[in-house]
Amino acid sequence: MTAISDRRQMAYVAAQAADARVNVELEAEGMTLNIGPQHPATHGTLRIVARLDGEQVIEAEPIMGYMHRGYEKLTEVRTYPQVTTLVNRIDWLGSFCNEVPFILAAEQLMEIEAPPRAQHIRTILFELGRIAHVSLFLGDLGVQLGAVTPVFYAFRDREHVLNQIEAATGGRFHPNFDRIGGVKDDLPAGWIAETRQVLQKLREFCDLIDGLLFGNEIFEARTRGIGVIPADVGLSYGLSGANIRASGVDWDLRRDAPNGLVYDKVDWKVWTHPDGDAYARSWVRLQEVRESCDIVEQLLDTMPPGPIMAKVPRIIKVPEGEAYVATENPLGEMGYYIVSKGGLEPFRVKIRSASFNNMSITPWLLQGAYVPDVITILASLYFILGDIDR
Amino acid sequence: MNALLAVDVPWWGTTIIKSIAVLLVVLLPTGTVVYLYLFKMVSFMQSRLGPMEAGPYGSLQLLAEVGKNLQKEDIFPARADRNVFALAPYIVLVSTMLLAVVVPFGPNAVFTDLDTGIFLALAVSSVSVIGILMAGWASASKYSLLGGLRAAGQLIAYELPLVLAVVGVVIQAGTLNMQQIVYAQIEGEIFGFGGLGLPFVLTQFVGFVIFMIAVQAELTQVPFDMPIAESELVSGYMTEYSGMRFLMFFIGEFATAVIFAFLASVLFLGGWSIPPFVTELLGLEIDSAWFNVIGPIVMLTKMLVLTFIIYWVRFTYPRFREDQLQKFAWKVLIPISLVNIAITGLLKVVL
Amino acid sequence: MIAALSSGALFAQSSMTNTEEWVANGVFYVIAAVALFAAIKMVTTSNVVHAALYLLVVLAVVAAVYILLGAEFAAATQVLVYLGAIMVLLLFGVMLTRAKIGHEDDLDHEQKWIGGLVAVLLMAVMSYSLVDEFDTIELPADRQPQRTQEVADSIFSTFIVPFEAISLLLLAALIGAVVVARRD
Amino acid sequence: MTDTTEVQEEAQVDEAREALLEAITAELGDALVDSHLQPGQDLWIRVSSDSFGDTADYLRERQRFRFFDYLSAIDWLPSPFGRSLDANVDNILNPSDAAEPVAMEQGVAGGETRFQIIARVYSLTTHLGLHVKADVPDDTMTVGTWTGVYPGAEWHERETHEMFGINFAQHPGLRPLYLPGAFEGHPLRKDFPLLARLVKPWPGIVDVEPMPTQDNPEDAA
Amino acid sequence: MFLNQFLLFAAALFCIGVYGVLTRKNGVLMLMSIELILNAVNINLVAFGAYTGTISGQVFALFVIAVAAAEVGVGLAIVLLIYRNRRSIDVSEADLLQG
Amino acid sequence: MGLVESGKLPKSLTTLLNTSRKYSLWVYQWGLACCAIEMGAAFGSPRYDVMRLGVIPLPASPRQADFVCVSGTVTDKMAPAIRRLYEQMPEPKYVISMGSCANCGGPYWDSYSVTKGIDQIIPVDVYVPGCPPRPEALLEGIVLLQEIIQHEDMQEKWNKDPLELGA
Repeated sequence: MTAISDRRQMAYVAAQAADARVNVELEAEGMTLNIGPQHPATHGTLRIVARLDGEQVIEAEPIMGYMHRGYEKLTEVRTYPQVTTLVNRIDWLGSFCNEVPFILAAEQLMEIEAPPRAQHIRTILFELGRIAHVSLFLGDLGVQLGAVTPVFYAFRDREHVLNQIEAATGGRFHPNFDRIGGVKDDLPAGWIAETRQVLQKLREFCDLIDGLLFGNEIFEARTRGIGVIPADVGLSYGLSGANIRASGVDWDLRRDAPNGLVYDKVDWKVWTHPDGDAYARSWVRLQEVRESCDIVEQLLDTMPPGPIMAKVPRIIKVPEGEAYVATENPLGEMGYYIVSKGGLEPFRVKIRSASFNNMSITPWLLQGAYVPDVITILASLYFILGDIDR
Repeated sequence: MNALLAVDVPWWGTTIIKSIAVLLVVLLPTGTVVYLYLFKMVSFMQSRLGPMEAGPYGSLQLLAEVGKNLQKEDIFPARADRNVFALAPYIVLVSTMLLAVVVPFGPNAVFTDLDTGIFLALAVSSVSVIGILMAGWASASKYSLLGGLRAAGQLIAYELPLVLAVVGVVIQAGTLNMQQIVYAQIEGEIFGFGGLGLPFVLTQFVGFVIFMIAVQAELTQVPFDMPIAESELVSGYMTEYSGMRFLMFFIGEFATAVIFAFLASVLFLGGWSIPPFVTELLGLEIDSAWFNVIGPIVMLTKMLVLTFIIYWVRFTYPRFREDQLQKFAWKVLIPISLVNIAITGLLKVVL
Repeated sequence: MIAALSSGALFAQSSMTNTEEWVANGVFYVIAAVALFAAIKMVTTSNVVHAALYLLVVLAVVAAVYILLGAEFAAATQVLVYLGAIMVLLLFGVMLTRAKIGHEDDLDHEQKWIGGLVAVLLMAVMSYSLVDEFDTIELPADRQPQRTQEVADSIFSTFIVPFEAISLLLLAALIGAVVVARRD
Repeated sequence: MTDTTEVQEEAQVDEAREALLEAITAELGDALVDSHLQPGQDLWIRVSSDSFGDTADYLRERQRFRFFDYLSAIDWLPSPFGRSLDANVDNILNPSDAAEPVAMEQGVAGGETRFQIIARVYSLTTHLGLHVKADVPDDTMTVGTWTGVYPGAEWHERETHEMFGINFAQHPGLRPLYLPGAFEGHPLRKDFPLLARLVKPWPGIVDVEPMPTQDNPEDAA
Repeated sequence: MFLNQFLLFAAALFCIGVYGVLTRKNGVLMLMSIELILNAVNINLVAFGAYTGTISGQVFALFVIAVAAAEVGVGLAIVLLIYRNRRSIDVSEADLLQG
Repeated sequence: MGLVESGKLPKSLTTLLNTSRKYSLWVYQWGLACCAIEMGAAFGSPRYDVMRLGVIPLPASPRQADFVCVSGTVTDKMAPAIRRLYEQMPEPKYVISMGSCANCGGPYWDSYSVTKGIDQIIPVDVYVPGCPPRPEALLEGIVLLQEIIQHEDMQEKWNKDPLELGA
């Protein structure tokens, strides 16, 4: 690219060549095992340096930043609509879900409310995003525990959902569909009926996974009682989403703070599990996928007619102020704290991503775990690297 | 062998023929199993197609693998112990091939008719652990070492149920000779009905199940694949291997599955024989030379059925944790197989 | 090691003809040379794992020698117990105690020559007496491989008492090893 | 949501938040410098720099704010590089070339210093969130740590330290979290330049691009 | 085949084993040298068994193998214990009676 | 292997060897960001099923890989690790750079922590554009790579100068 960044790059590569050898060199007392940065278990690029005694972890430290792309800085030099493109890629699996809280926060500052139909579409896409997101987790969980087949089913059935998202938004992966004041387009013809069929397939997928994994004794033996998080500890680490609900905390932002989304018009249930172990976390997620299917189904039934955009100026300037809006994303609470100075671009955006908090418990959680359990625990906490590092 | 060829070959001739035959007996079914199960069956189970481009339906995929690996750079890690590192895959592969020496494929289609047949086979099968330990240690990598140690611990643990499961068969057949075990199954009777012979899977079902479980563990496959647990140890003791040496481990792994399936079909499924009533229908004698042709085919079929089960399990189950795996061997499999032996012995004396 | 095993397997036939006898002799000298070389390397090498691997070669050759001598069952036992169990255990132990790759210096005592002297003297005495006593004695040419059944019969009849004693010993050793190696 | 329900909800929430603010005002005393209440949305309080660390303990133990949300900081310095469509200052390569400096202006709940810590806690019993702000003294750049009360704050404080250069007294280990060891500077400070931008003006400055069919000579160049 | 070729081979292995036991001070290496000696003895037993045409030689070799297994088990346990307590498997250092 | 290095291979054999390499591509999946999921879809999803083409997504270790698919944002912190991974792979090895971020930095072109293109660190054979590219795009990239391999001159590949970077 440019000359400066080129040279900077080269100098950096040279200087860090030694650091890359860290795999072997981090010898302290006992054995040090370095998992990552690129390791099949870490969903990308997390590195965990664990000091071992035999196969037991004495001390584990996650080393992050391999996916740090400087989001909070970049948002300061982009206009609001451009930021939407960017934030899609924070938690890359639940792409649409990333847009929503940002748009909602901006709407709050501009004191605009999206029309009911737009809210409905938002909520449906939000939940479809969750289904696609979490169903991949269910497959991936199998891979981490050694069962390769579930992940293929997950990829297979996830495609159906992605198809629907693509049909509605034009983007299979990063829709960039949410607008301040509404959504970009209306739903295409026949979409609702197709989505119903897809939901049926997804329910079958949930049953499949339920039988294949959760009904397996080895799976239970590997996950029951592993990585137990007491509710109080989890809360003080800021765990959210299914991770904290699996510890028995009945708290879901969809129900408790439905700002701008229409969950209050749907009859649904917040799933919790008292155990707080890896099994509970996985189980809660499985139930949530099922619940999401129900939510979408009901929303499809009650889809109101009407416009999909509120009146918004063509060039968006957000009035001065500060706002924080969080939604219940697939990974947990995701919020944006926007400071606006009345310009075209945010003055400061603090991105409160779920995985960052969810992972901050790992040093505490991994102490005394066995190496194979480390994998189970990491898998069950379910993080996306982009969501940690931003 | 000589009878099959109906020519009088000198002893060195037989030796050469036998050596080539061993290679064929190991490699051809292994190739079949890799293609059929690793590439195709699993793909179908995961609703995919598997390799399709190399040859019709991807049937030449394995040749492509070999051709490619021949060209690959042979990497030695900088701090590795080069000689040991280089030697390890050979030990694994050749010890596997030695196993095939005692397997009978027909009344005369045997390599060596050893008195201690199955005993020697079990003995040799334990040698491959050494290759794995060598690989793990010599790679100078923590993943490899951990993988090697885990593999060794596991193989030691599961060697025991493996041997004990065989003991039941040996007691019932009254011999260690593999050929005699086959004949014992042909001549056996089920409550006076000799039409099916007596495959020992009927009387030694517990032993059969234990044997197959132990085989799964000996192969270090899911649910017992801690040594090469991909999500933890990258690929265990194989992590640092590339090119041909890796291919040797790769083939060795599948060859072991094939050989153990051969052993299991000899021990439990009547080996190369077909049910005696079918033999009668065909108008054949059990010792007829025809069985030197039918036998291998029968063995291949039985082997394919057994390996199918092995790979079915492999691609469906999650894996055990190391301690659960050890517990399972010591607290479940070994006691059960000991009880099985005791009951078999008791019945043998009583009946 | 593998070669030794396979050569053993090759000659595990029924009684030998003259040519086979001759070949067997040749094979013996080759593998014996290999074994001696490996044994010497084993006691001189400066790497523990290498030593274990050299010992492995020796043990495999010994198994092959058993087969040459018609003791098939002993050979199989040798492979099962020594190669499959003892050596794996040793290697396991060696690797658990973090054997280094490369050379280690302090594996030997200072005064190696005493050991060498003792060994050479012993060898001299023994070979003198052996040559003196068994110089031209050949093994019976018509010897048959010893049947496994005979081994079993004699273990469970003639040698039943030592057999029981051995099993008690193994049990005691098992318990002893567990007691010694326990962490608490 | 219809308008009527919203008004009702706002009214309810307001009461709860006001009660909370009253309680906090009464109990924190001098430590509470300022506060801001946005009806129906959120409550901000600003505490003095010295009492920031102790506030965590108070909020968790006395006010039952069990859930730790996040902790970060804001740099109130107007960007020397400025970027705004109408300002047309996007191509400023050197801070000294910048237009006349804009006065620093703090956001809700006020402020006196350039850097301000912002943290959020949440109560699961009342379902209310609370933003806590605190000024960071310009000279020492140090505030108290929250790690003792909310262990989850550890990573957030490390991040803040790395991004803004703010220190947290008695933090167990303020190592860099994201950036490689050789990295210099604190990226989220407003005066941290984005090198790539300095070298090459942003191509996306024109928000509405002409369609490819339109023959635009400027585009071709 | 001559009986002596086996006996001399065994004798040579025996002497090498003796050398090993005398010169090595690493615990595991000593164990290995002892294995060498035991194997030499076994060859003798089997060779004489083949010479006399009786089964006893082989049977005694089997007994020796069993004893060797026991010996290695206990020996290795001791070595590991030494290693755990002293972080070294140098037997010349383990000359104190108390741990 | 010696023959290949010396380059004295008959034409037909070269074709054969190239073909075998072409159809046996073990891929190391260096999945980094959004693209990793699309790569996973290409490799794992039955709809795309990259195994059809002879690409085996098995190896967990770079030592057994023939090509690496770098998909996603490469940060400066990650760059040395990628370089190291590339060095660990045995020759002949190939690189597919998937997605805008790996190609040139993508939407993070102005970020302070993102490497603008992995071709600054390792040589790239095929670039797959998109943010993220659809799995089909990756499949086409793989087919292109297979074409490259089919027409490759092994002598040239073996005798070329070693990669020099940072000079």
